[in-house]
Amino acid sequence: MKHYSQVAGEISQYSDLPFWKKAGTTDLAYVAYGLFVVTLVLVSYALGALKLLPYDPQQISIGLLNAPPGSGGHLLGTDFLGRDILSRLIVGIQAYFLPGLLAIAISLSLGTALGVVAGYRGGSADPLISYFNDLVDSFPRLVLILLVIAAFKPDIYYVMAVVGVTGVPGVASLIAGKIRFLRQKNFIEAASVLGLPTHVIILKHILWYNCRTLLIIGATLGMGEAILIETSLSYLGFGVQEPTPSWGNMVQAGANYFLQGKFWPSTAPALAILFTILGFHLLGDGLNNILEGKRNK
Amino acid sequence: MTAPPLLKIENLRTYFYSRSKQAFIRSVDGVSLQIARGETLGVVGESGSGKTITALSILGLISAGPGVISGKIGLRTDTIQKNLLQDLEMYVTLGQRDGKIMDVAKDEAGWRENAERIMGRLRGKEIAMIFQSPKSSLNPFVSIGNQITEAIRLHTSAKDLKGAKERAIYWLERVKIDSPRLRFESYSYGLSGGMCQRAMIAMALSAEPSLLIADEPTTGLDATIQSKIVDLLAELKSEFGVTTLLISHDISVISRLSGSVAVMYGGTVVEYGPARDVLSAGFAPKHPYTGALLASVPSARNIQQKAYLQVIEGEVLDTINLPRGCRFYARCNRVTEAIRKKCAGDEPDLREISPGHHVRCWLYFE
Amino acid sequence: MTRTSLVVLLSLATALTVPAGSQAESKKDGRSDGGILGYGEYGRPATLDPITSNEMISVRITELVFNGLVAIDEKQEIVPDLAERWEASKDGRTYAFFLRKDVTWHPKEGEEARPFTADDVVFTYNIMMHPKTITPLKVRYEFIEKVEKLGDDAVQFTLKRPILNALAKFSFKVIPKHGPSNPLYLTREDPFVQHPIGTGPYILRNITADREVILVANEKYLRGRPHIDKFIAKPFADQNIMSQALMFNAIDMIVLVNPRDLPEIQGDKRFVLQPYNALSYAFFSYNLRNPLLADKRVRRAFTHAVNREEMLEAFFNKQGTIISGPFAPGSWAYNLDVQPLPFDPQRAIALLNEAGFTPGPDGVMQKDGKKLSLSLKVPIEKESEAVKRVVLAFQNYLKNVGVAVRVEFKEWQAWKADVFLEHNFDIILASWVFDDSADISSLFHSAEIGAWKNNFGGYSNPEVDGLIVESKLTLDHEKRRTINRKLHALLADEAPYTFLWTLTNYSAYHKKVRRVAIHPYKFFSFADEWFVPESEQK
Amino acid sequence: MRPAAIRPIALALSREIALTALLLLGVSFVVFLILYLSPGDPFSVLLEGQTVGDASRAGIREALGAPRAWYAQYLSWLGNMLKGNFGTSIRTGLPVFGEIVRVGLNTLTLTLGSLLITLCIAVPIALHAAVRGDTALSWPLTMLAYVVSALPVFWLGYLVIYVFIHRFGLFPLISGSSAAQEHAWLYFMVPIAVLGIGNGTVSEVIRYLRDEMSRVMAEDYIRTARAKGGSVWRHAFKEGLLIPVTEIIASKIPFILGGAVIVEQVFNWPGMGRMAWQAAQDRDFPVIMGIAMVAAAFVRLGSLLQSLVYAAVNPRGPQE
Repeated sequence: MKHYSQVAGEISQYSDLPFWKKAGTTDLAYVAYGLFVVTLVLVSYALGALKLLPYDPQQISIGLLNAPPGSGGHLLGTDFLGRDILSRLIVGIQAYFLPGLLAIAISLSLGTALGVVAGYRGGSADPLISYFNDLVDSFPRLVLILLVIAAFKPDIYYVMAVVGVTGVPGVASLIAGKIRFLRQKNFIEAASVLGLPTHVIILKHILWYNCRTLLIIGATLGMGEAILIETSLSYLGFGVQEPTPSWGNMVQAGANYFLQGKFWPSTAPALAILFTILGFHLLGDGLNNILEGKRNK
Repeated sequence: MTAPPLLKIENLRTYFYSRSKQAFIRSVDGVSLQIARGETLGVVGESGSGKTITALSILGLISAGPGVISGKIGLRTDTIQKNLLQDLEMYVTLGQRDGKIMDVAKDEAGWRENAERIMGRLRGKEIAMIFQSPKSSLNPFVSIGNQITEAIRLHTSAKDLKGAKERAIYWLERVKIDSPRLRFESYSYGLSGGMCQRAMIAMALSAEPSLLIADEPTTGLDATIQSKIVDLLAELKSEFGVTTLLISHDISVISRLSGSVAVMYGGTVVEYGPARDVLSAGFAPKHPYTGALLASVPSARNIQQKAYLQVIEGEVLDTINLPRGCRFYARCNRVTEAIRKKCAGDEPDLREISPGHHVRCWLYFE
Repeated sequence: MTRTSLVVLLSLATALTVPAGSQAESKKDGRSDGGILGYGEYGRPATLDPITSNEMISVRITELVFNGLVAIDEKQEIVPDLAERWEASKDGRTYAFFLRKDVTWHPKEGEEARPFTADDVVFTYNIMMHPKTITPLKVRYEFIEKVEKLGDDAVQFTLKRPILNALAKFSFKVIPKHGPSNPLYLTREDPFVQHPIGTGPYILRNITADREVILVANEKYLRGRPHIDKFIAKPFADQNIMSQALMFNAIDMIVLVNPRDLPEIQGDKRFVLQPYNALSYAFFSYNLRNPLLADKRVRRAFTHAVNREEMLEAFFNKQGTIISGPFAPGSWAYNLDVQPLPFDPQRAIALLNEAGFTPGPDGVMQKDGKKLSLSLKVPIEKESEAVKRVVLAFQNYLKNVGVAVRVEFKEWQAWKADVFLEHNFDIILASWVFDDSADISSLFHSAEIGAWKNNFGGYSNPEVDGLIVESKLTLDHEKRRTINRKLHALLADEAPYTFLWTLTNYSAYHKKVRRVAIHPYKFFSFADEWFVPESEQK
Repeated sequence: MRPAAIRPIALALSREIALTALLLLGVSFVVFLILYLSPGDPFSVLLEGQTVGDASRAGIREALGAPRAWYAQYLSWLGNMLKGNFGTSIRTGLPVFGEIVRVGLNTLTLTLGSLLITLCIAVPIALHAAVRGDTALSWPLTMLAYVVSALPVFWLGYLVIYVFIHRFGLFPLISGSSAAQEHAWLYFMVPIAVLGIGNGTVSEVIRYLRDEMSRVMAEDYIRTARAKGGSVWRHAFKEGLLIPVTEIIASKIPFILGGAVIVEQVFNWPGMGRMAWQAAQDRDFPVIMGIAMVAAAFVRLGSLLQSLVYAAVNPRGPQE
């Protein structure tokens, strides 16, 4: 049973409701959750930066290895060196914060540039772009990252740089596709007929009006991906290196005791990863639906 | 008109809901029409007057909510007599405030299910439809021949592929597509708009429907093609005598093809009657809106009389905000002081002022 | 710690010869034949011949497939193997070996088994020493001048100079003349390295897609047919899964159990945990090129600052012993009178002060403005949380005495380049694995300083050099022992390393396998005696 | 197939092949360059754990007759490759090509299998959501998909092993290929399922398919199809499902290949990812290069499929 009802008898011509009133409740829920996660991330980042932590995340206590939650006042227990998991979780986000942003920045900026060239100039540039895409796609990313790490050093920034670069094609093709779509709808021609300078058309009318949702979503997904990649690398030993905590290397270190029935050391960070990434995905989804006005038609 | 009409629409309401304004868009607001067998009813009106929505409502193709919420659509062909909205009202409950519907609760799943049960057997077979923008209305991934063949195999006795193909080619011929065997294989993107529309017509007629709904069949085609399509329709009509509901904003097309005409404005029928009465440019009594429409069309007579074309003042009514009184009041240029209060005050109903000729205007009521 | 182990292959023996008694076709010990033993290895074998192979996994497999002229038994004594007896000349420069006549090579499929002859021995030596053959063995046999054939069943080796316990060195594995496709030298491209032919208790049947090595009993083995029908070496890429595989009977044995899995296996009645004393130890090595570390007192201070007992207990369930010096414990050269430096932070701080360091404002010790902050380089390896634990604990201990340590993890090859080539490090954590030897010359002799040499710390001390050379030259076992004890004491005092511990290696296997004796280094030396009772051979 | 469709397909095919050739060249070069930049001589793996000086180290190359200069190495490799000879592994001395084919098949099974699983999960949910919107059925499923695709894949692997094998013993835990247990195939299903669920793309795939399908559902020609009483699905199939799915397959293969590197190690799956990993650590460049080639070809296969389907389906030919 779906319910529609009109409140006012007279509706003013011009005033529209603000977007959050138009939006579907699920979308709002998504976005709310997403924003909650984001704030949580920011807060824990701040806490970590300000050293407002229950324990010193580096404090080793050899007498208390892999202690279960609650023991010795450690809310989430301790890890394989007796360090407080909660504190390390809070600090752990820092491992992704800037590197993740770096990855996103690279993939979005380069990707957008390439995409615009491909979509706008079309023709000549297109094969080059797709060639670059396939080039990046054509080798298992993890192995590529390993080689790069070996060539330079196991530093999360190098890793994320690679992640960013390998993320470029995806973004590029998204943008290019969007622009081609606009072309088909003769949007761009119309704009240029109006005598708008190219950069205005590209920046304002194409990127801002028509691609911002794509970019936002790209960004949110990118952050999630950065975390997952670092985690996979950690399993192979090449993630963020001890003693710096990252959720990835925490899961990895804990997982070594998982099959012996000691869950907490890996479960806590694994769940942190889960809920965070979920948050990013839902945020992207919700924003997409709201800004693109899906479900309303 | 003694024979019972083929299609009898009574008090049809189709609403949409604007989330951003939290209000109903009353696209079709109590429309009643009927078409006698073999007749062509022309529905004329500015865009946004609800013509197309009426047509889609008949076929049950309204997907957005709430959609059709009340009314009767009686169809009576050789094979079936039934109300297409048969006991669907049970899925809808309406809440009114001072004569306006302000609340709609609709079990859309249930409605869809039942409507599909009824319409499933009728669409294409009893009622066929051709749309404006024929290019996009044809499946770009299937050759037009195959699309027509599909319709034939679905609805006619020709079930075997070869027979159906032959039939399709025959129809392509009938709609004057040259070298039909060749065209059979071609895709919509390779054809001109006119060609596509011909193909659409062929596809619609190939199932030999009892009722053909032509929704702005000529819109968006260039003038020469338009007249060709109109000629084609006229010819096919005289040949097969298929009952047609012709929707257009172009009075010349309407007057060319239809026996009777309904003029729609703001989701209602404001005038309805035989074409000769409604469209005669003389001073036969008619609705000011019709008058205005006619005046805005370059017809032979206007030109002879060197009369100026008049534009209709004001904007098309948006069906979100309905005035209390006559919907056309705001733009009407024939309001007399005598009736001004009425016009502004309450809405007139559709009255028969001469046999078969109905008008919705206070001018003609004493 | 598989990867961090730097293997030093040198050799020793207790010189006692036992006359050979040749044996019959099948063992007459009444123990039942049959059964299969699948064992798990962490990693995959590269080559399976005794010459090019340089990983423990391969060494273990070659031990099953090949024999040497002589063998070393469970009591560390030299016993006949392919040679049934031998004669050494008075001056100790020539050794003549008289070979068994009843030995045949594993048959190639569809071929007659060929007899083992003196030619094979000569061939093996020549191919081993050929410049184009890349083998860890070469350095071990440079003391040999030449080898001659004295007939089909006798060979004679001539040494450049007499050396102590030369006999034991003739335990190198002999490969057949008809084996390698290239008669001059052996490369890894040679099919032989993947399908070796030996004289050993087990015949290599085939290698599966996953590089599982399947070995079957050699009916004609010179010590009689081995009891267990089939050995299967199964490679794993994840140690957690390997121990799960043992738990779920997917394999019957794990050669080397990860310390973290010991408790679980210990608790399980189905399995036997068998310790074997590997001749290996772990250590922190200091780069003496760094002036801060050149001072002996600083190094001793570090050693005092580290609580090795605590680490051993917490991280390795006490499965090992703290060591004091450079020799592998359990080897005759180890000096038990030298005690490991005790855990004593006060002492450490005192020593640092003595060396001129004073606590700075940030709590870090410094000497005339120079901070005592050092880099500790560690190679990255999968599932190496044991290493991480030790390293981070070390960092923690030193922090407590005011020493700042930066832990730097590096990819394995990069780490090796840093340590062995660039010498670009302050401290490293590593461990030496000895085969059965007490020769540490390559670790501390000043001549061993340089690119890709083992004295990467750059330790140079004429006294030590002298002792090393002396011990090398002496031909008397007792004399050499005393020299080595001196050496041990000296290096313990000098502390070029912080000697940590030698871990007890544990092998876990299903208790259906009986009479399991394990060679600390080659592991499978006595596998032909293992057996599975009839009743449990499912 | 209609003769009309043959030509565009042939066109697409030739185009793809040319592109692939170019691509393989590029990939090989890039990979080789990075390899060259990373420290560690590939041949030092032969000396692993030995006490030999610099001299004999340097000697090895001569011993093996390997060229010194990196470009010489690359060119000689390229030359041999064009002759169909991928060289032999430095570590094991085995011919690279044979090895890769052997393990490549396993990886192929793993990758395609898990891709299939991903689609089996995603397609129904997406279609349902596209046609009916968020319903009591589709919404929780979507959420579930989102949740699992946000889990670290190796942890998911451990979880599965613990719960299904360790706790309830639903699957046999066997290792490698010589395991002769019954229901062995069940174990081989586990990694495929894990990778299929945990490769982190399920949610993305669902979103994409859903949006595409609902976009198509709003097209005029679908309305026409309904108006003539034809099957909406039949008309929406090509543009709404077939093309997007092939696009997904094409674009996700590299991603899942990456995931295979992990899963193959967790589940002891004898595959290419594991081999690549080992080789990368040994700087075993013939193997790495070989794998790069095969992987690239594999990826191209995806996009080949895509453009073939597109050419076959869309009369306008590959380019829009």
